[in-house]
Amino acid sequence: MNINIKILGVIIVFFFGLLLLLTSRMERSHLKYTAEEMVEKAKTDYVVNKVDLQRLRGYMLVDLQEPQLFESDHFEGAINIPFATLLEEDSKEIWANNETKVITGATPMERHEAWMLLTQMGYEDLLVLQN
Amino acid sequence: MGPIIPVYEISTELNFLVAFLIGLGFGFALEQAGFSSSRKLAGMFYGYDTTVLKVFFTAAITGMLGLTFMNYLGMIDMSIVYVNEYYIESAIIGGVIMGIGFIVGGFCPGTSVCAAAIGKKDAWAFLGGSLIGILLFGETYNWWKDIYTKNFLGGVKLSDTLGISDGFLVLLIIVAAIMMFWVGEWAEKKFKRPDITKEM
Amino acid sequence: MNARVILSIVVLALGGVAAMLPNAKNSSLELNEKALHQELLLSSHFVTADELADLLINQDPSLQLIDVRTIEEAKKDPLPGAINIPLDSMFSPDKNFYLDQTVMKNILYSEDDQLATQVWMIARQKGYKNNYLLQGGLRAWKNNIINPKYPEQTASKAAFELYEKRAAASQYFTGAEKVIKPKVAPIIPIQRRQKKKVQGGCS
Amino acid sequence: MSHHNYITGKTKYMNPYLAGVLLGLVLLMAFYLTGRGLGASGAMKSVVVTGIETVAPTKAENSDFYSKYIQGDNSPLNSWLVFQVLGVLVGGFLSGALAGRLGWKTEKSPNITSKRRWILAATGGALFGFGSQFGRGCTSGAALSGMATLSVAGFVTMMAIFGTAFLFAYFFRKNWI
Repeated sequence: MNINIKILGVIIVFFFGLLLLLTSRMERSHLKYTAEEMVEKAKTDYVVNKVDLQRLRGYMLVDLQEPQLFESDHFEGAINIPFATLLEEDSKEIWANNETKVITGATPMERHEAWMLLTQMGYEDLLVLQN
Repeated sequence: MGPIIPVYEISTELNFLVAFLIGLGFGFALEQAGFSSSRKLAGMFYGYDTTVLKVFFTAAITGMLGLTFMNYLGMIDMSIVYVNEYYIESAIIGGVIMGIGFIVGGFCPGTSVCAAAIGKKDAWAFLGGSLIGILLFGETYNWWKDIYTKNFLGGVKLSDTLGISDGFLVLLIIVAAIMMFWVGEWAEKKFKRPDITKEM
Repeated sequence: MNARVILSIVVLALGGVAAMLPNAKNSSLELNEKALHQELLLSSHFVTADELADLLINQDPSLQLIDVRTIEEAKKDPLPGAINIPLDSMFSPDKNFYLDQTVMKNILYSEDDQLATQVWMIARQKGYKNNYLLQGGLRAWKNNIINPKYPEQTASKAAFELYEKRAAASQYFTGAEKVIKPKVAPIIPIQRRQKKKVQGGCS
Repeated sequence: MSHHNYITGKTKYMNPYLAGVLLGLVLLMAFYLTGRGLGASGAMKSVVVTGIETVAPTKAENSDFYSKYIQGDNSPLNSWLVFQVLGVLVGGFLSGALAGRLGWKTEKSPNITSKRRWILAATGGALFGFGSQFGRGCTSGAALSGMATLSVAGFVTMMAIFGTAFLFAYFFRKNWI
C-alpha cells in the first residue's frame, strides 16, 4: 500500500517535471490579438503627417533607422530604436509607456510592419508618420 | 507545440511505432488494474468490486487535467486534437447496446484484448464475437444508415454546451468522481463476497 | 491516509487551479512575435518594383498578384492578372484559399505600403506561407516602371542602365503591342490543408 | 483494502487509483503525441474490413460502410489503431507475466459451465462490436478519450454504457455471482 502511494508520487512528480522541462524550452507567444481581431485593429487611422503632428500635444518620436543613419539625420528630440531591436526589453519599456509614440524613419514598409507587430502585441497609442 | 505527430508531420513508420508504444502502456495499465478479469469488471455492477469506476474516472480526470494544463501552457493545439463527434441517436443507441454487451460478455474491446493476452479463453470468445458484431453492423449498415447519421452536432464540448470554462467543468467532474469513489468503497464493504474468492 | 484520500486531495487541488484558468486557444501554425520579427529582419518577404517587372516579363507561372485595396479602388488600375482581396474579406471562404496555400507565389500590393503590409502581417500571423509584398506599392510601380525618370547627366552608369531597363519594361507594360493580357480567370491554387484535424476515436 | 482483489484473494493488482493515474498519463501522452486518444474497436473493424476485402472485394467497395475504410492499395490493417492494439496485446502480456497471471483458462462464476461462459462472452462481444460501430467507438475510444477532451459524445456514451449495464445487471446476476 505505502509502496504504491510512493510510486504514484514519483510518477506524478516525474511527469510534471517532464512537462515543466518541455514548456521551459518553448517560446511562448505574446501576441495579444488574434489575426481576425487584427483585421479590425488595422482599420484604425494611425497614419499622421507633419501637419497633424503640430496639433498633437505630448508625443514622442521614435526613429527606426540604423544608428549610423540616425546620427546623420533625424528629427529633433527623436529617440532611436533600430528596427532590429524592436522587441528588446529596453525598447519594450518605451512602447509600454503612456505617451503617444510616433514611428518615423526607415522605410514606410518597416514603419507599418513595426506598427502592426507592436499592436498585435497589445501596445497602445502608436502612430506612423507619413513622409 | 503538440500534438507532435500531426504538427511536425512525422513519418508513418514512426507514427506506428508511437502507436505501438502507447498501446504497450495502455495494455500494461489495463492489466495492472485488473481489467483482464471479467468478474472483476462485472463486479462493478454488483458493487463487490468497483475497480472499473475508480480506474476509469481516475484516468479520465488525469487526462482532463493534463489537457487543461497543457492547453493553458501553450503545449498543445486543441483545435487539432480529435473531439468525438456527437450524433445524438447513434451515441445513445450505441451506448445502450454496448452496455448490454458489457453485462453479458463481461469485457469491453480494450480489456478483452488485454485479457486475451494473458490467456483467458472467454476473452478470445469475446474478441471473436465482437468481430461478428462488427460484421453484422457492416452487413446491415443500410438499415441503420439514417439513424446512424441523424442529428449530427459535430465535435461539441460539454463545457461549451453548459457555457462554463473547461477548467470549471473539470473541477465539477472531479467533485462528482470523488463522491463516486466514496460510494464505491462503501459499496465494496457492503456487498463484499468472500465466497467467490475460492473459485479462481 | 488511504489512496483515495490522497488522490482526492491532489486532484481537487489541481482541479481548483484548473477552474481558475481561462480557456486558452493555441494554434500550432500561428507565429509568435519573435518569429515574426525575425522574418521581417530577413527582408525576404518583399519584392521591389523592378523584381516584379522581371517576374511579369518572364511570365512566371507561379506568380499571383493580389490587390488588397477596396473593391472600388481595385477596379481603377489593376496590375495584369491581379485578383482583389480587400482586408475585410481575407478570411471569407471564397478568398481565403488564395492566401492560405502553398502552390502560388502571391504578391500583395496596395496604393502604398500600408494596406499590403497589414494583410501580409495578419496572414503571416496565421501561419500562411508564400505571400510577398510589393515594396512601395503601386506608387513605386508607377514611378519606377511605368514612368521612369530620366537620370540626371551626372548620374552613374548603373543609373542609366537601370533607366534603360525600366524604360524597356515600361514599353512592355504600356506599349501598343501589349503582350500580357489579363488572365480571364485566375488559377485557383490547389489548397493543401495545412492544419488537419486528427481523425480519432475508434473509427 | 481498496486494492484487495475479492476474486483471487490476492493483492497483486495495482492500486486502482494508481493504475488509473497511469492509464490517464498514457492517455495524455497519446493526446500530446498524436492528437487522438486511445481506442480498440477500430482495430477490430480494420480486421473485419480486411477480411471482407479479401473475400469479396467488389462487395466491399460497393458497400457504403466498408468502402469508407478502404483507401487504395493501403490495407486497412495499416492503421494507427491496429498497431496500438498490438501494443495492448504485448503490454497486457508483459504485465500478466510480471504479475504471474498468465494461464490458459476460463474465468467464470461457479454456477455456470465454461461453455455457457463462452457463449455469453461471444454474445456480449457481438453486442459490443455492433454497439461500438453504432456509437462510433467503444469504452476506450468514445467514453474514456471522449471524456478527457470533454466532448459531449464521450459523456453521453459513457452514461449510456454504464447506465444500461447497471439496469441489466440484475437479470444477469446468476452468470457473475
